Amino acid sequence: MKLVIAYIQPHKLKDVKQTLYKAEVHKMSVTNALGCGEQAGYEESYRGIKFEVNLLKKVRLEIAVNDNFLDGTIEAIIEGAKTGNIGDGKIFILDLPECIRIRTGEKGSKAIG
Amino acid sequence: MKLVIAYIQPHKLKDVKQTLYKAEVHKMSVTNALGCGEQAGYEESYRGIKFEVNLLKKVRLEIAVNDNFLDGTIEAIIEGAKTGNIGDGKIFILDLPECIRIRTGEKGSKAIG
Amino acid sequence: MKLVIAYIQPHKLKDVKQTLYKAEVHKMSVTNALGCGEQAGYEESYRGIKFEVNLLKKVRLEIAVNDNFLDGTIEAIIEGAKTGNIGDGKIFILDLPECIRIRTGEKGSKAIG
Amino acid sequence: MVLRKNNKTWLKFVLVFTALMLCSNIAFAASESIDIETLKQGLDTVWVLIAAFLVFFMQAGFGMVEAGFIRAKNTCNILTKNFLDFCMASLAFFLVGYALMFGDGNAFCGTSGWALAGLSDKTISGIPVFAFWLFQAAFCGAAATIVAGGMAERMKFVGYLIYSFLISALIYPIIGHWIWGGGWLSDMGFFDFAGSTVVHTTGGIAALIGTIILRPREGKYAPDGKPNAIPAHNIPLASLGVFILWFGWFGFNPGSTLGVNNGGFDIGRVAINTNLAAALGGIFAMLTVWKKYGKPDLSMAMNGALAGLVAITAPCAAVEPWAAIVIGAIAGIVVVLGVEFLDKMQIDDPVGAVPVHGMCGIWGTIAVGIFGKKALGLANDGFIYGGNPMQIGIQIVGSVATIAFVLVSMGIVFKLIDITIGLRVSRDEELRGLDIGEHGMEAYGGFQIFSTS
Amino acid sequence: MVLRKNNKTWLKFVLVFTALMLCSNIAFAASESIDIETLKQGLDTVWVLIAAFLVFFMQAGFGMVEAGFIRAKNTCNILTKNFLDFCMASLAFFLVGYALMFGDGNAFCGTSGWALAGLSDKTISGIPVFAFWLFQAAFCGAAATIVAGGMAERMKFVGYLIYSFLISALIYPIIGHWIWGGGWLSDMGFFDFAGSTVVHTTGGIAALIGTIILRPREGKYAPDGKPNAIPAHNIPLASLGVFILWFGWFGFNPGSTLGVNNGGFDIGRVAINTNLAAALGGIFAMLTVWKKYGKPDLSMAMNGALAGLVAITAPCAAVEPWAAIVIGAIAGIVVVLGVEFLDKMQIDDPVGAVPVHGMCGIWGTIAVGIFGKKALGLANDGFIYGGNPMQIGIQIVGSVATIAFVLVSMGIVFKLIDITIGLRVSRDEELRGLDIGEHGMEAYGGFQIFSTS
Amino acid sequence: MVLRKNNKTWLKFVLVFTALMLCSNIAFAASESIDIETLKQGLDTVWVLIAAFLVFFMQAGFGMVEAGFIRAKNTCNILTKNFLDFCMASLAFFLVGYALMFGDGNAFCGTSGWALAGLSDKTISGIPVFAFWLFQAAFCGAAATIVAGGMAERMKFVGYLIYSFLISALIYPIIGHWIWGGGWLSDMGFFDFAGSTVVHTTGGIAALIGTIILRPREGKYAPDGKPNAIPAHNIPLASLGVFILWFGWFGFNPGSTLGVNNGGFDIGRVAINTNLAAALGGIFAMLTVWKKYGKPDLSMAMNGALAGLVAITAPCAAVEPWAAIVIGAIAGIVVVLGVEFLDKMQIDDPVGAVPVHGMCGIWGTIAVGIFGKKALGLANDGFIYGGNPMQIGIQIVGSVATIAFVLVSMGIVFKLIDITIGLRVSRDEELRGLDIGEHGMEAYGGFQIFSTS
Ligand SMILES: Nc1ncnc2c1ncn2[C@@H]1O[C@H](COP(=O)(O)OP(=O)(O)O)[C@@H](O)[C@H]1O
Ligand SMILES: Nc1ncnc2c1ncn2[C@@H]1O[C@H](COP(=O)(O)OP(=O)(O)O)[C@@H](O)[C@H]1O
Ligand SMILES: Nc1ncnc2c1ncn2[C@@H]1O[C@H](COP(=O)(O)OP(=O)(O)O)[C@@H](O)[C@H]1O
Repeated sequence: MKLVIAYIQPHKLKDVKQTLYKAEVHKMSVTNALGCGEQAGYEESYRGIKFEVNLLKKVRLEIAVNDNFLDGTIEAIIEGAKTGNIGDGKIFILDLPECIRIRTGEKGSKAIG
Repeated sequence: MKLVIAYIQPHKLKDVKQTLYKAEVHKMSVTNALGCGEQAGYEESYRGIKFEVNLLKKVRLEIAVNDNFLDGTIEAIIEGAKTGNIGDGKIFILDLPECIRIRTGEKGSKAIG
Repeated sequence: MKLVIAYIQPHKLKDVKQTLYKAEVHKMSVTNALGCGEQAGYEESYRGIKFEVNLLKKVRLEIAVNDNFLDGTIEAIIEGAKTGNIGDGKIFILDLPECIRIRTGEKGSKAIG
Repeated sequence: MVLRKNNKTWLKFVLVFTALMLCSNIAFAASESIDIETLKQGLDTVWVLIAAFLVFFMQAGFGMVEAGFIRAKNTCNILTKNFLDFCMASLAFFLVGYALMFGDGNAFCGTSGWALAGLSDKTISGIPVFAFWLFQAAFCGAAATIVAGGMAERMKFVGYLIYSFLISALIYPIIGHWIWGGGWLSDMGFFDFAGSTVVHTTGGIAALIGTIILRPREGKYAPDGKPNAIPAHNIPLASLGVFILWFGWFGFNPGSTLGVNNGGFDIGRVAINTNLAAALGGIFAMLTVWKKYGKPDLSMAMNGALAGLVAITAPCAAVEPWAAIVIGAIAGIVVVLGVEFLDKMQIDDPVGAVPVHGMCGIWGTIAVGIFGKKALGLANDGFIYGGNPMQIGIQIVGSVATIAFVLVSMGIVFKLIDITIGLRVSRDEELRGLDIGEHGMEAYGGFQIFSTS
Repeated sequence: MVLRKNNKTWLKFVLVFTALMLCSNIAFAASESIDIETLKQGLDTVWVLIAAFLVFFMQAGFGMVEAGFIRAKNTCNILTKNFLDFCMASLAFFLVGYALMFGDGNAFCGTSGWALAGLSDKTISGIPVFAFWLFQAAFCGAAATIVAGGMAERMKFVGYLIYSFLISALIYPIIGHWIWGGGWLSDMGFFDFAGSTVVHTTGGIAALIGTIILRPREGKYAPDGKPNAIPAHNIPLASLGVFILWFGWFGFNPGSTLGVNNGGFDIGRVAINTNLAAALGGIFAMLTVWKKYGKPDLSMAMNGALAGLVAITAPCAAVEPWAAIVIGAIAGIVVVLGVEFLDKMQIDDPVGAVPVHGMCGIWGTIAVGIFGKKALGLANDGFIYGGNPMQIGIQIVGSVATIAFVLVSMGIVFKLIDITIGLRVSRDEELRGLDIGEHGMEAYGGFQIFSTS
Repeated sequence: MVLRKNNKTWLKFVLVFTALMLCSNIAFAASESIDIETLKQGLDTVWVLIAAFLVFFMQAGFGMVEAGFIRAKNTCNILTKNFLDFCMASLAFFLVGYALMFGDGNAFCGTSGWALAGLSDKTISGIPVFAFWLFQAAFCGAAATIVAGGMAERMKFVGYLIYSFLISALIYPIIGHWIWGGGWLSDMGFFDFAGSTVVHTTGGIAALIGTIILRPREGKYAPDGKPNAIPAHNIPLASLGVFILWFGWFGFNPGSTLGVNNGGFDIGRVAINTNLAAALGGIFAMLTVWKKYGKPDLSMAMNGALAGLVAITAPCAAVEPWAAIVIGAIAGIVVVLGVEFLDKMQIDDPVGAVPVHGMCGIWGTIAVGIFGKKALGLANDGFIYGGNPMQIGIQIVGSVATIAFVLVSMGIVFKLIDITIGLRVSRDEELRGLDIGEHGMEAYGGFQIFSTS
């Protein structure tokens, strides 16, 4: 099993959810994040003081998948999130040794989906 | 060492904290998350437009534990979070090769607790 | 590749960002978190009821780095975040088997930075 | 300068009259009286209407205080209740309430003037009925909305709509008739200048019986009875609400003079007393909570100011400023002890509606009997002026009668709603928040909010 | 007691006059008239100014409603627009607008009184020009700001500044002249007591043409035309805004009497009608949305109250309270259907400016012809009193003329802005939010907010 | 129609008098004078009280602006300060302040009327003392609360309570006595119609000395002196606050006529000038910040409107509208440069209290000497009318005297507080936020808020 972590542009969340559904990935967790990457920040100014904002708003997806779903999941995220512009985001993949469904106590592969 | 990630119902946080304390797990990190799982979403309607909300409010726990604490931690989470209903949540367990306490620079097992 | 997760005091974020820049680590993701650690909580009281707050505000950093950057990153975090007081925070290090840049599809080490 | 019509009329009159004078030597100096009379009435009407606008604006204050003091997940719900209860009150008080309250009738209730039909154009105090109605309707709305806060975070919306129609159409007007509409309490010499009893005791006691029937919020009391804190989600909103209420109270109390008589002396007295009681309520609630719990809790200080305002509402026209200071200060203490007492009794009143409006409404009503002055319009001098307990007695009778009537009538209303359509939402809905369950929307779209409590 | 100067003058007068009397036996009873006249004017001025303050305060209401109903990321932008359009309106209406609207001129516009120069001290209604100006300037600001909501979340700030100067300097005043400044519509017997047409139809139709030219927000309509919900980010703010607007409307409508005549009877009527229409608008919008979509949506109920207020604005002085109830209730239904209709037409109006101000402004204008009474100042009795369609006809002419003029003139203004400096921000700026792009700041520093929609 | 008591009195009088007339042929036409006199007084009182309510409401405006402009973690603290300073001011100004300010005494301060005891019922301007007190107490509260903003996010709560009692009881009233209470400055011909000096310079300079003594917030200035931005946490709240302040200023300035004389002409002038100066202040601050920093910063535009309001407060009754435009526009520029200047001096004033109230208070005071007109009540014509610098000189004397007195007296007060109980919270408490440290509660329970700055 793998744990996929993806950072995407916030307004792309809707698209990514749709491509994931098409890839039959229905479970995921979403959090708000601020990200610093290749994408240039922007300048704000408040009461006469300018300052660089380089922590940009991102959305963080966390998706646990069985190994056979991994490629589909990655492709779906890329399909939904990619525009070709800097700031599109990044995907990290971790090994996931164990997964447990709280309600039933089921473990492993069958607990994921 | 392991890193335990658990998604639970927000209103169960208090209970889970209590069962964790009983299992002598006192350290944890909590974030807000939105989750999409087996639990059905609900419909909202705004100004005459209905829409499905399927990202439900969840709480994400992140707990680093030494291996001998792992089982106790998992049991405690399940005890605190389980109601038997869909939406109770899920636990993911990752390997945690290293852990450092910033204040002292201590590493490994003794830095965790 | 490694995934570094660090919990630090919120007001130390600025310093840590600076020390990371000095260590040539420019990419990171930041989220808000509540943490329960060695640091004592504090008491709030609302309308005549006192209650202990032991989930303190923390900032969570997530930084994916190539192995040769790992030590520099950790040192930078410690340099920026350490005050010697309880509550300074903790660093967790996970293995990161894969990393993908959404924009280009690049994978592995060259996708990280 | 352009002459307006009525002036022209008057001009004609003067000419005719001057001619008459030349003949008869009778100086009919009253010639202008009609004009002054009308002008006076105009000023009275403007005054009462502006006061009515301010009292209306209190609705916003109630909404912001109630919303600010509860959790984010129930915010739309309380705001919808607060918004619609004023709408319902407007309708109910137009169709039925005004007639029951101010129509000619018996000692118990009025029986004429349904939908304002068949009333004379002016009220007894001399202002147009339409203007007077607006002032009174705003009062009625205030009484209705007090309950929303006490029963917040768990009461069904439909039930609330029904409740709010009934209290505005029937219960509030009947009590109002007793005290302000020529009913039995006013005959007795009961004095409630601007509504410590009529509005606040009514609303506060209705909230009390309602919240008892409804039972506490999920998680408010631990199995061993220890109360848990359920912190406010938006203190700035609540703070704004308190200022709006205080501001509106300058319409509530001073406006209850129903006119500008005596060169504004009465209004001035009411206004200064209102302000001093509020200020002292705030200070003493803060000091009390600081002493008892170690920190100056803003939510309590704000409740204290409201408590002072509620308490001074009955006596404001009949006491000296120093007495307003005392009345407000005591109200500030009462409200803190009241919140504590309710928690001990496991009566869950999220915003403090019962201590503020109920308890301090009673306190203010009785304070009339202690600090009031005959020279300022009371039937008897208050207790401290010569030790006559007569007025205290009368005030207690009025307060007790109101409490009893509200407990019984509202108890029946809430029980009936409970039995028929249900008073309380399901546990699941309560946990997720009434905004989603009852209204299918959220108050703060996009904001990340912990809904862990 | 200290005697004020004018009283002393009067005293002298009385002494002289009494002496005269003793000689000639001529009682010159008019001696005091000047005093009463001045007092009356003082009361009128105070009334109109207080009303002006209330109408000014509506600006805050508009700001909070508009800000509350959109997404957090565009909040600074709408608030800046709302804030500066009032500033611009103050300047433009001082320099140019007032002269066009109330200056002597022809049937189309006024042509004198630029920067208030060369006007007589008092207006026709007898109050000082400076006071009258403030009242009218606040109205002008209201008309201007309506548009901000309809074009929210995508319109450039510079373009908005230019627009707001032009509507306040030229377009609003010209329509105002037709109806209130002695222009061709007022000559026809067109009746718009407080501005359903002058203010609200103007603002609403300007918002309509603006939002059509601007096209919908990114993501509002799916490629297949299905609308997506873009939920409000701060319902308490919007709710507060609605209360402020309702409160301010008590200046808007009752203040349009421009004085305290007839002992305040007119004002009382206007006030009760205003309140009843608002309440019924709220109730019926809620019922309609509840029936159609299954939930009582607060945002719609609030729009409903505003709809009722807009609709009663024209007829408020000329109808009975029961008619106000009917007019408000219908407005509540109209606004819900209107929102639905616009979504069907893919016209993206984030806050409902067009249904509320445009559609219900028209409805209110026509309602005059249906429910108005000749005895209350109308040229003809309304349709239901004897079936005479005359007044309806006149009202339709006025409404259509206004709509046509606004569509054409504002269409040109927006198109010109579009061609020259651009009306709409870039897609990227829209996605990130106008607060950052246009103002380089955020509305809620530190708050974690999802900007996923 | 029911006759009210005073009318009956009058009726009797008329009958007697008519009888007299028939005998003696002496028309005593003054018979009605008392009535008009009383009515006039009633109108004056109502006007001043409504103005007082509006000025009171400014307290909410100050609270929202100050809270909105700082960080979320210190919100409860500033709101508690803002709330309690008005409560303290009410008490202090009742017990001591009013006597010092308006009691009979010497050129430096009043020495009679403690707790309003022993005063005649009416003030010199003819309205009841109680009403006049409320108006003045609201002013006193405004002066006190200005300081909260300048010293925000680091000043201890206990110290603030003490400060607010002292300024309301002693310092503000003494300056008030000099200028409004018959003291030495008013004897000199110093003109401050509604308080640019009395209220705003006092508050602004107190904030200046306070914030200097307190030193900047943790992290505000980098070691090299470069200022860091500490962005506002709730711009909608601040925006609402500005509107409330502007609204309340219509009580502040026009209400300072203390009566409705001259048919309302004076009030009208004050009102239009107030509005124009605010609008132009907003526009010019926006333009200035736009030009200097590239973006139209709403927080500065809002400060600009307040700056315009502060500046017009002294001259509003004595200048023409065009001058109000100039005064407001300059204030808008001054405030932006002032904010910049303070940052250069490393004086950390989180909300701009010093530039807005201090600098523009001074500017407005001097503007009287430039643009004022003798015909409108000034001792001398302003500089532009004939080049006489006399009034400018007098204005400068008054401004400098006030500044000096405040610097010294408030400097002592703050230093004493600092030495005894401490003026500033600990660094840890500041980092975590004063809400938790001082009040043990949070402003936005449940919301996820970054507290990284
Ligand atoms: N090495 C990293 N560690 C942690 N987060 C990262 C890393 N690189 C990128 N991110 C996250 O991904 C987001 C997008 O990165 P960005 O550099 O803009 O993408 P790209 O270079 O592919 O266009 C960043 O804002 C950040 O949140
Ligand atoms: N495969 C997954 N990947 C990431 N998060 C998941 C996954 N499955 C479940 N979750 C998280 O756990 C929460 C609870 O899941 P749910 O399906 O409701 O639990 P259950 O099926 O055990 O009743 C979800 O809302 C989501 O946040
Ligand atoms: N075992 C753990 N699991 C998860 N998070 C932890 C753990 N230990 C510490 N943390 C996080 O780190 C933060 C700082 O911990 P703390 O105990 O205060 O540090 P220290 O002991 O080094 O002074 C905590 O608030 C929590 O968010």
